[in-house]
Parts: sequence; C-alpha cells; structure tokens
Amino acid sequence: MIGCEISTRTFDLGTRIVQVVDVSGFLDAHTSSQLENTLNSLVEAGDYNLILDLKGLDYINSASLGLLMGIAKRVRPQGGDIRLVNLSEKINKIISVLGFSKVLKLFDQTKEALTSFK
Amino acid sequence: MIGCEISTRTFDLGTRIVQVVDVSGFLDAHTSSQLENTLNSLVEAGDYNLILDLKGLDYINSASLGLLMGIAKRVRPQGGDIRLVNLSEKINKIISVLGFSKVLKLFDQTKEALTSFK
Amino acid sequence: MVEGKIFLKTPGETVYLALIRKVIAEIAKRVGFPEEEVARIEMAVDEACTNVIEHSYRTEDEMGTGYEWRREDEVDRPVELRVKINREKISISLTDRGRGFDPSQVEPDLEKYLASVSMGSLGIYVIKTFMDEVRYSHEPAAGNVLRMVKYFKT
Amino acid sequence: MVEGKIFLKTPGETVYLALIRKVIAEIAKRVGFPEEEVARIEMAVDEACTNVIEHSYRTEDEMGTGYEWRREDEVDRPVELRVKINREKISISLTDRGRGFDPSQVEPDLEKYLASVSMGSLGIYVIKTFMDEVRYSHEPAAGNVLRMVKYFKT
Ligand SMILES: Nc1ncnc2c1ncn2[C@@H]1O[C@H](COP(=O)(O)OP(=O)(O)O)[C@@H](O)[C@H]1O
Ligand SMILES: Nc1ncnc2c1ncn2[C@@H]1O[C@H](COP(=O)(O)OP(=O)(O)O)[C@@H](O)[C@H]1O
Repeated sequence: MIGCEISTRTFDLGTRIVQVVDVSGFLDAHTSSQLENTLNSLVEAGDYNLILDLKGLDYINSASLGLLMGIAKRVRPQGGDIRLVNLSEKINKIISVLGFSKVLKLFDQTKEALTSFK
Repeated sequence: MIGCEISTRTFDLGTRIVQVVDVSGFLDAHTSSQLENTLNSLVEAGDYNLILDLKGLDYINSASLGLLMGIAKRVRPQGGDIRLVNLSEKINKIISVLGFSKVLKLFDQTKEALTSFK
Repeated sequence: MVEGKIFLKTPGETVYLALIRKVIAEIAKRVGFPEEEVARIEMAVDEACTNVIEHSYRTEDEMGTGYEWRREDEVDRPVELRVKINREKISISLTDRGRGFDPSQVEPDLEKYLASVSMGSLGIYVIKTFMDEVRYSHEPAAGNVLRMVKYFKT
Repeated sequence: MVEGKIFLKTPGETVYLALIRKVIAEIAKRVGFPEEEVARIEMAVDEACTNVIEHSYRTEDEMGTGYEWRREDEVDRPVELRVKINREKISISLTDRGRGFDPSQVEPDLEKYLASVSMGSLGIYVIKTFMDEVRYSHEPAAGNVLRMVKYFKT
C-alpha cells in the first residue's frame, strides 16, 4: 500500500451509533486531507461518536493530531467523542511525549472503546 | 540488527557431520567478508557438508553468490556440497532469474537439506 | 557510519515526505539511536520539511487561491537535506530557497494551544521538543537553513 | 511521484550501500514497480555502487596493499545518484570521480562464468540482466556517469 487507506465501519450499540474509522499507512501532509474529509463528513452528518482504529498506521504528523483534537472539540459539546485504538508502540509514545494524550483518549482495543461509549 | 549476523550449528547425522550456517541481515560489499571468513574456516577445517540457512536474509549481492559457487566448487570434489534453505521469495527469485539455481541447490527446509546429505 | 555526510535533494512536494522520512529513519537507526529516538528525529524532520513545502515555498498568491502549486516553478523549490554524523551527534540541515522563517520567533506553548480554538503551530512545537538544538539562519547565497541537532546521549 | 528528480550523495564507502538500497527500493516501490522488479532495480544499483567504491575509487596502490581506504581522501570520493521519474520509466544515473569503466567492454556470459574457476565479473552481469538500458559516459567535468533505465512495462 502506498500512502494511506481509510474505511469506516458502523456499530449500533442500541443506545448509540458509533463509527469506527480504520486508518492504515501513514498520515502526513500528503495524505492527511483524506482523513480530514472523512471525519468532517461524519461530523457534518451528525455522527459524534467516533473511534479511530490506527492498527496499521506507521506515522502520524502534527497536523493530523491537531485535526483529531479539533474534531474532539467539535463533538464533545454534542455529547460525543473521538477515541483512538490499536496504536503502535511508536505512535503511542509520540502522542504521550507530546502531551496530546491529555486531550485524546487512547484505548488498547476497539471493544473497550466501544464499551466506553455506552 | 544492523548489517549481518552469522552463526553455526553442527548436526551429526551418524554417517556425516553437517554444518548449518545461519545468516540474517544483508550480505553486501560491507558484510560479505564475514560470510567468506566463516565458510573458509569451515572448509579449511575439513567441513565439506554445508547448509546455509538464509531465513532472515534481506539481500544478497553477486559477490556473495559468487562466493557460494566458489565454495561449492571446492567441496564437491571432496564429496561435500553447500545447500541453501529458507530463502525468501525475493532472494529465491533473484537467484533463479540470474541462473544461479543451476549450480546452487535450494531446499525449502533445513530438514530436507539435512536428509539430502545422508 | 561513524563519520560522514549524506545529501538528499527532492522536489518540494508532499509526495516526497515519505521518502525523506525513510532516509532519515534509516540513517538514525544505523548510527545507533534507539527506536524511540529514531521516531522523534523522523517526525521533527518531516515537520520541518512540511513547513518548507507548505509555508516557505507558498507565495502570497497561492495562499489566497487555495494553496495550489505553480507546477512550472517546481524545479526551483527543492528540499535539500544535509545529514552530518560524528561521534557525538547527528546534525540535519534543511535548506530551502523560499520565504524563510525563524522558528525562534515562536514559543510553542502546548497548554495554550490546547486551550485555544485555533489549530496549527504544532510543527515547531514538535521540532523543538524532539531535537536538542534548532537554529535558523538565512544566507543570501545558501537560502534558508534550519539546522537541527540530536546528541547520542541526552 | 509521477515526475520528479531525486538526488542522493553519500561517501564512497560500503557502509552506505544499505542506505542507498533503501532509497532506491523506496522510490521504485512508490512509482509502482512490482516487488519483483523493485528487488532487481535495488540489486542493479547496489552492484553499480559497489563497483564504484571497490574499483573506480581504488588506486593501484590500494589494490596492492589489501584494499585499504585512504580516509583523508574520503570526501573526494562521493557516490552520486540521480533518479529521474517520468511516466514511462525510471532513470538512475550514478556519477563518480574515480578511474571509471565502460561496462559495454564486458560481455558477461554466465555459462562461461560457471565453467571457469575465477569469481568476479558478476556485478556487470547483474546490472545488464536487470536493467533495460545501461550506458556509460565520461565527461571531464561531470566524471564517470553510468545511466541505468528501467521501463514500467517491458
Ligand atoms: N519554513 C517556514 N517558512 C515560512 N513560514 C514558516 C515556516 N515554518 C513555519 N512557518 C510559519 O510558522 C507557523 C507555525 O508553523 P508550525 O508550528 O509548523 O504550524 P503549522 O504548520 O501547523 O501552521 C506557520 O503557520 C507559518 O506561518
Ligand atoms: N565503476 C568501475 N570502475 C572501474 N572499474 C570497474 C567498474 N566497474 C567494473 N569495473 C571492472 O570490471 C570488472 C568486472 O566488474 P563486475 O562485473 O562488477 O565484477 P567484480 O566486481 O565482481 O569483479 C571489475 O573487476 C573491474 O575491474
């Protein structure tokens, strides 16, 4: 795979609908607009419960992290959130060291993240 | 791991002793002399039954392939041989396309290569 | 690879960032930085190159019209990376011939950033957080040079 | 990465071959060559660079004394790779400032090689087998240039 691949899965939890966005490849200045478009469309369509599954993501740049924090700020007042799962050790450390884990909620597994929305 | 790692295992088949040389990393002009030294020492010590286990080898250059063919030429008159096992798809194709599989015997597994020496 | 200089030049386009990261990560790994530090050096350089492409090489005109490249100028917008290794450190110089920018003008403050509504200015925060030294200079002949240094032991 | 030029310069030392292979493989992969072809282009370039380091830059003197480098000359022995991509092909030019060598002088013959006792001369066989075009030129100003081309469809 070259660049970045993004797809969306929908989970109906009964009480809520959660959209899981799978991202693999890398998110840099060349590819991050793809994620921006996907997330903006979801939020505009009223989907405020979001999980970003980063299994298979090699790299994430600061603009993409900024984008995620921007999305969090938009959906939280609506009772929603954006939660990150399946981060590689590498990306987990980067996010923590930069202090972004203070804002972005990280989970080990999709299940946990889904449950957290109930 | 940076460069190339080489180690040797000895198998006593009853009728013969076979030396299995494990190579991982890459064999290029920077590292191939390591393999050359190992193989020369074995042949000089009278070890003519050799298996090269290339599991974990990313790259092999023409000089290393030439070295292996040179060793084959030295040990075959002594009733020995050098046999290659666990080649990645990538290295297998390179060796075949270049025509070196006419000279070097390739096996899928160490077991098969060991049996072939009996 | 104890001492040495490596030079890499690509067009100033985001499609080359992946290659630049690969090169930097490979060098950092081979000179012996642990994985964690490799990831940080890789990210700092990616952010610095992104800034050159998205800010230094973007004309006022382009900024007004939706950030479109003038393709015919591409050849005049190279990203040049010089990597120097010695026993104590890796030095990475990024040269561009665009508008230029001194990052010491910006004092990134994550708390403030997180509290604010605006996005942006995270790149310089990353570069300053992950590298040991960051220095900018402008020389008419050479262009804008951003020099980033990382020591082997910190 | 449909069109573009990439320039990579390293010292002429074998320790840099791994980096050179990474860069070439990364570019070849990104422009769309299948894995198999990526491996071939990677090997051809590795062999060409190895020849520059081991033959073009080795003085008669060094050849007699066990192939030792004169470290102080290192800086004058760069390996320069220019990669040009366009819609139909990838062109890789390798420039050195050493003795130089025209590979068209050698007609590699594997059957003969396999029958002979001598090792060596496999490098040029690999380069010619794996690349679609191989051309050598010497220009006093530029140095020795080996140009290797691979078309996307063969
Ligand atoms: N190399 C550069 N050339 C010109 N301007 C730059 C450069 N780097 C940064 N800047 C300016 O500094 C600002 C902050 O940069 P940065 O921290 O990377 O955040 P961002 O790129 O997300 O805006 C940019 O918006 C830009 O105006
Ligand atoms: N770039 C070069 N500069 C000078 N001489 C070269 C160069 N490339 C090849 N040669 C000469 O051609 C011979 C054959 O090269 P090659 O096929 O790569 O085999 P090997 O390197 O194993 O000898 C070398 O031994 C050397 O004498």
